[in-house]
Amino acid sequence: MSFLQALRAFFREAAINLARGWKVSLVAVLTITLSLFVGGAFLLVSGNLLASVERWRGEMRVVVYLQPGMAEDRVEALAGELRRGPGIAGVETVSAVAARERFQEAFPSLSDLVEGMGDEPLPPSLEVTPADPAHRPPELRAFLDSWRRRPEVSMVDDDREWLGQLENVVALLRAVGLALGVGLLVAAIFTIGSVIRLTAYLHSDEISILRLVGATEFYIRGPFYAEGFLQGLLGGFLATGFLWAGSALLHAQNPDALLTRLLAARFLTPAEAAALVGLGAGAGLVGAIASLRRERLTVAENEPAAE
Amino acid sequence: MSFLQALRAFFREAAINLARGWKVSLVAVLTITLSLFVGGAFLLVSGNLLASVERWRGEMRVVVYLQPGMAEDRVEALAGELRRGPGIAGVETVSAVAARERFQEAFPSLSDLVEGMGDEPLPPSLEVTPADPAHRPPELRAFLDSWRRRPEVSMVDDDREWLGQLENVVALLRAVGLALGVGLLVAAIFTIGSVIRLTAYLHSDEISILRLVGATEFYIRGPFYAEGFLQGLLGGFLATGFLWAGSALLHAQNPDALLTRLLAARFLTPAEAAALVGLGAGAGLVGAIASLRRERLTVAENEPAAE
Amino acid sequence: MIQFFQVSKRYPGGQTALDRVSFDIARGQFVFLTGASGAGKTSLLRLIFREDVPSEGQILVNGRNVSSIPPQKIPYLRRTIGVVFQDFRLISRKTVFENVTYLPRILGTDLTSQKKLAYQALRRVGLAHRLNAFPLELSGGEQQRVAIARALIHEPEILIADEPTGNLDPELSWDILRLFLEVNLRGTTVLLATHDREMIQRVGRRVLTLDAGRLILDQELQGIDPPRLEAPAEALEPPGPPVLEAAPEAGA
Amino acid sequence: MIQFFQVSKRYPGGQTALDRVSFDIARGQFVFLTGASGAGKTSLLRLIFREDVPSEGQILVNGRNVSSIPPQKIPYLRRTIGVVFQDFRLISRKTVFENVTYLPRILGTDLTSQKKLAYQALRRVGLAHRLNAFPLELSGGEQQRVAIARALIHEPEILIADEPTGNLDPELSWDILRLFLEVNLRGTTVLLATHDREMIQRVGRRVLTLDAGRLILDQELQGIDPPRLEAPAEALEPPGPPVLEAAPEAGA
Ligand SMILES: Nc1ncnc2c1ncn2[C@@H]1O[C@H](COP(=O)(O)OP(=O)(O)OP(=O)(O)O)[C@@H](O)[C@H]1O
Ligand SMILES: Nc1ncnc2c1ncn2[C@@H]1O[C@H](COP(=O)(O)OP(=O)(O)OP(=O)(O)O)[C@@H](O)[C@H]1O
Ligand SMILES: [Mg+2]
Ligand SMILES: [Mg+2]
Repeated sequence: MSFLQALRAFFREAAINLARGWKVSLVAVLTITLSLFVGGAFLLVSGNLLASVERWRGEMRVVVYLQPGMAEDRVEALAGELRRGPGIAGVETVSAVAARERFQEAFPSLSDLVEGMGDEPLPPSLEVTPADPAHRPPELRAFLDSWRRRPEVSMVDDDREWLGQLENVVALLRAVGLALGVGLLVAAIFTIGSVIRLTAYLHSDEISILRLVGATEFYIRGPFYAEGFLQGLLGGFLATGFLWAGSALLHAQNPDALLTRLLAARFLTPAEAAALVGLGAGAGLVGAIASLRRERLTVAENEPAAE
Repeated sequence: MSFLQALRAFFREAAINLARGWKVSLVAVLTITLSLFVGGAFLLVSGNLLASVERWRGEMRVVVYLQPGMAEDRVEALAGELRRGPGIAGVETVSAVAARERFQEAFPSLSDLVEGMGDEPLPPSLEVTPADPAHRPPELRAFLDSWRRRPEVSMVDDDREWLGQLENVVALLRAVGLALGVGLLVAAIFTIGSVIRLTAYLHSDEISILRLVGATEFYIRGPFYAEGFLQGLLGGFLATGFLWAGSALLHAQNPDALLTRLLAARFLTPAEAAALVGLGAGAGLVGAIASLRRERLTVAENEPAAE
Repeated sequence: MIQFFQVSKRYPGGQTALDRVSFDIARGQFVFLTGASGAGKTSLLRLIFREDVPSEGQILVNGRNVSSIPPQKIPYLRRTIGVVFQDFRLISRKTVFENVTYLPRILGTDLTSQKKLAYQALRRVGLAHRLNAFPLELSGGEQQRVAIARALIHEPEILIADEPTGNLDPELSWDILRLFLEVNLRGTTVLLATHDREMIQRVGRRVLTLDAGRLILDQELQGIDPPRLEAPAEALEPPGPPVLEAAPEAGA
Repeated sequence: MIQFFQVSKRYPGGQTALDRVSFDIARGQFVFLTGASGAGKTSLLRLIFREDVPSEGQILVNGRNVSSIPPQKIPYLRRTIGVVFQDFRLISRKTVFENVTYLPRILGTDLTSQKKLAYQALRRVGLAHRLNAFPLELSGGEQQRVAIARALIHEPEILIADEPTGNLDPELSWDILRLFLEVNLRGTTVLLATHDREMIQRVGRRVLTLDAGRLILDQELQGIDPPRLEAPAEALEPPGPPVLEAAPEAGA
């Protein structure tokens, strides 16, 4: 029998077994679905978050807060001085009034407090856009540090610091997701293995006859490997489908919400989706192979015990 | 055979089946463990949150913010006036200086801003403790509303409003947890049912002999019911154990963290733990009963098909 | 004890296994049931302990109509009938001891009594020393004898044996037959399906012969009297060169 | 073709099934294997197609030492041997057609050829009309004939049949025997375990007799020559009142 013929026969046999024992197979398929779904969801969310971080990195600025009550022209002069610094692409001035308005927008409950005071309570500031948002060349850092020490400056705030922290959070998220996904995947492999071993047990009479009639190991194991592969494949498809549905739901419910933008801006690329499905199929195959080590099938042949 | 004798025989038989087919049973047990764990965790967390809410309710205050720059004695006079209002247990004054210090503590990054200004930027306030923290009698509400309109007052802030929102969040959490737990429980019942049906299938030859030799339905089904019960019971114990371990871990890692105080202040009471275990056992029994409706066993007796 | 009134059995596949069969077996009788492969012997026996129901006709066992008996009464009917199945139906996961003691276990007999009963039953078929073996560790004939021991563990009111000596050598067959005759002497009604004409001839007794589902002969044989079953003519001829044509279509 | 050199087989449980058995079966021979229940017939046959390995001694099949054959070669050995198992080993989930066509399927035969082969093999045992039935829908004798058809589907080099007529009536047994003789005439070496002394007497040929694992007799019978097997003395006596003592311990 040719290899291709055999493969076709294996998959037909496996499909029949799956259809007959679908209730047990369902458990295995759903376990692998869950594991890939969780893994995929974390991947997707952290991927989207990372993309946001990347986007923000482009918008990242250094803010130089000046002393409150500083005159407009002095502010402009300082801005001009800053603009000439090394590695700086641009500088924008934010007046004290603009600062107060921003503050009131950010903390509406404290709005009244700031309003009631006579002077503008918040200082004007200068927003510096570095030429290369991702990196701070040493000259720029030294330059900013020198500004930190100037009396006109109350504080220099560098976005990069909290963005670094956000990146840490995303990395953590990704690690947790990966760990969870891998843990669940192992559970899924185990479950698929159980189901395959069970199918083999239920078919031990037939396996025994096949052996006695002269079937090769390859021929005997083929259908079981195919069954594991199919279960994993199905789980991969389901997981991808659920991910897609979840993402679509988020978009449909509140297309403009921060959450949607953060978590679901982008769905898996076809290549990533294919990798997920492939991972499922591979896991199924591994489960099948692991569950049918040589001893197992031999035991099933002669012995009454192993259940 | 007496009923008790029969019960003992059933459980012995079930224990043997579980031990022999532990790999398949494990899947069922872990499913029910997961469902009870998730349900129990949500219950525990929301219970602890509710307890916190209850505690905060006792500490809940109404804060009356006055105009900035108001003189100390005027503030004291207003406090005295407030104290005489209906349903008010006590009033504490917070000076402008104290308010600034609190603000600086809460927003350290904005600390410099508030510091640099000449006047105290934040207003003094009066913290009102209602006599009954849980309820606002109408007189008190009317009284507070009248204060809202006074010129000396810039804002009246009532904790109760956000606490109400927190309560909504907790209720939502509890609902989500319950839904998830119930959903998973149904899945667990389904899985246990599958495993039982499978065991029945693997034993169909024996069931058939038992029937032909004159065993009653009760005698034939007993071991399977016992098996479902045992699987559920085991799942319940495991779930309770994992919950306890999770809670203990949180306590051990950071005993004073807000998270620990919020989520794990209190573990399940013995009665609640027993209920969780009982729920598991009940679910197992239901799964077993559902999977062995009359038709099923009869089919297994004569027919080759059902797998 | 066992009465068949115009009983027919047709299977869903369209096979007619029994065709208007009527007979009456009195309590304490010893009856052989014979006929070609596929004649309907097993189908007939299965109706008696209600493993199956007839398509037509009535069956009375011990005065009870077994096809109209309520389901919850079936177990109690079956407990009075010992059955040796043609395919043994031993459970390969269970030891010989566990296999023969199903009925005592159901009845709640304690372990000591179970062991005594099992030992006695197995001794009668010459297998007391294999109490703890598993069926797959036994030879075909030994498995058959375990099946016989299971049917005899409680002296049943009716003993139904379907080809109980198909895997036994002539000496053992004869021993088993003696065992059945002995059980019969103590009051058990015995109905025994067999292809072994020699055995029927030697024992005599009543013989029911089925052919393609119809009861074609109901005779009473006397001890070693020459049986009146048609002897296969060619069976007495020398084998000579084997005939090269295929076997004729037999059965249904 | 099949050579045994001082072969012993002891099972883990301590049962000695074969005890220093030696014989040599030439290509094309037709050999009966007989002996009491538990004498070791099935154990001997299982060694030939390596379902089991001997505890001691060497076995050559077709010049190959079957106990030292590498595992991946075993399937190719087995494909040349047709086996009728004592317990049939039909798969109840599969139809008769599927049950008999395992070997062609393994060999990758297309469906049309499979159908042709199955039809031919089943026609030879008189069951061509039950191609689509499931084993549990067949009588005991019909199942046995399906097992025979499976062993014969590709004309094997060696045919091993373990009690192939235990569930068949004398006429059918004779037909099946004729079938085996016919297959033998076309070159297949046949080794047939049976309890049926009448059959052995009629056919003659070579007879190996086992007793408690030892080969006690290796004779060549001629056609209808009177067999020299010890006939059971009491078997010829009238049955009389059944003896009330238990059957003697037989087997091992
Ligand atoms: N469950 C079934 N479904 C369909 N047909 C069946 C079923 N059981 C038996 N038959 C058919 O009914 C007929 C009688 O079968 P039965 O088993 O009663 O024969 P038998 O006399 O016991 O034969 P044997 O001596 O070979 O055991 C046969 O043709 C058989 O194929
Ligand atoms: N797997 C096994 N484990 C232990 N003992 C076994 C095993 N198989 C067979 N035996 C024992 O070995 C002896 C020979 O068995 P075998 O099956 O070869 O006998 P047989 O001649 O085929 O008998 P029968 O005519 O009853 O089929 C018997 O006593 C049997 O109990
Ligand atoms: Mg029959
Ligand atoms: Mg044998």
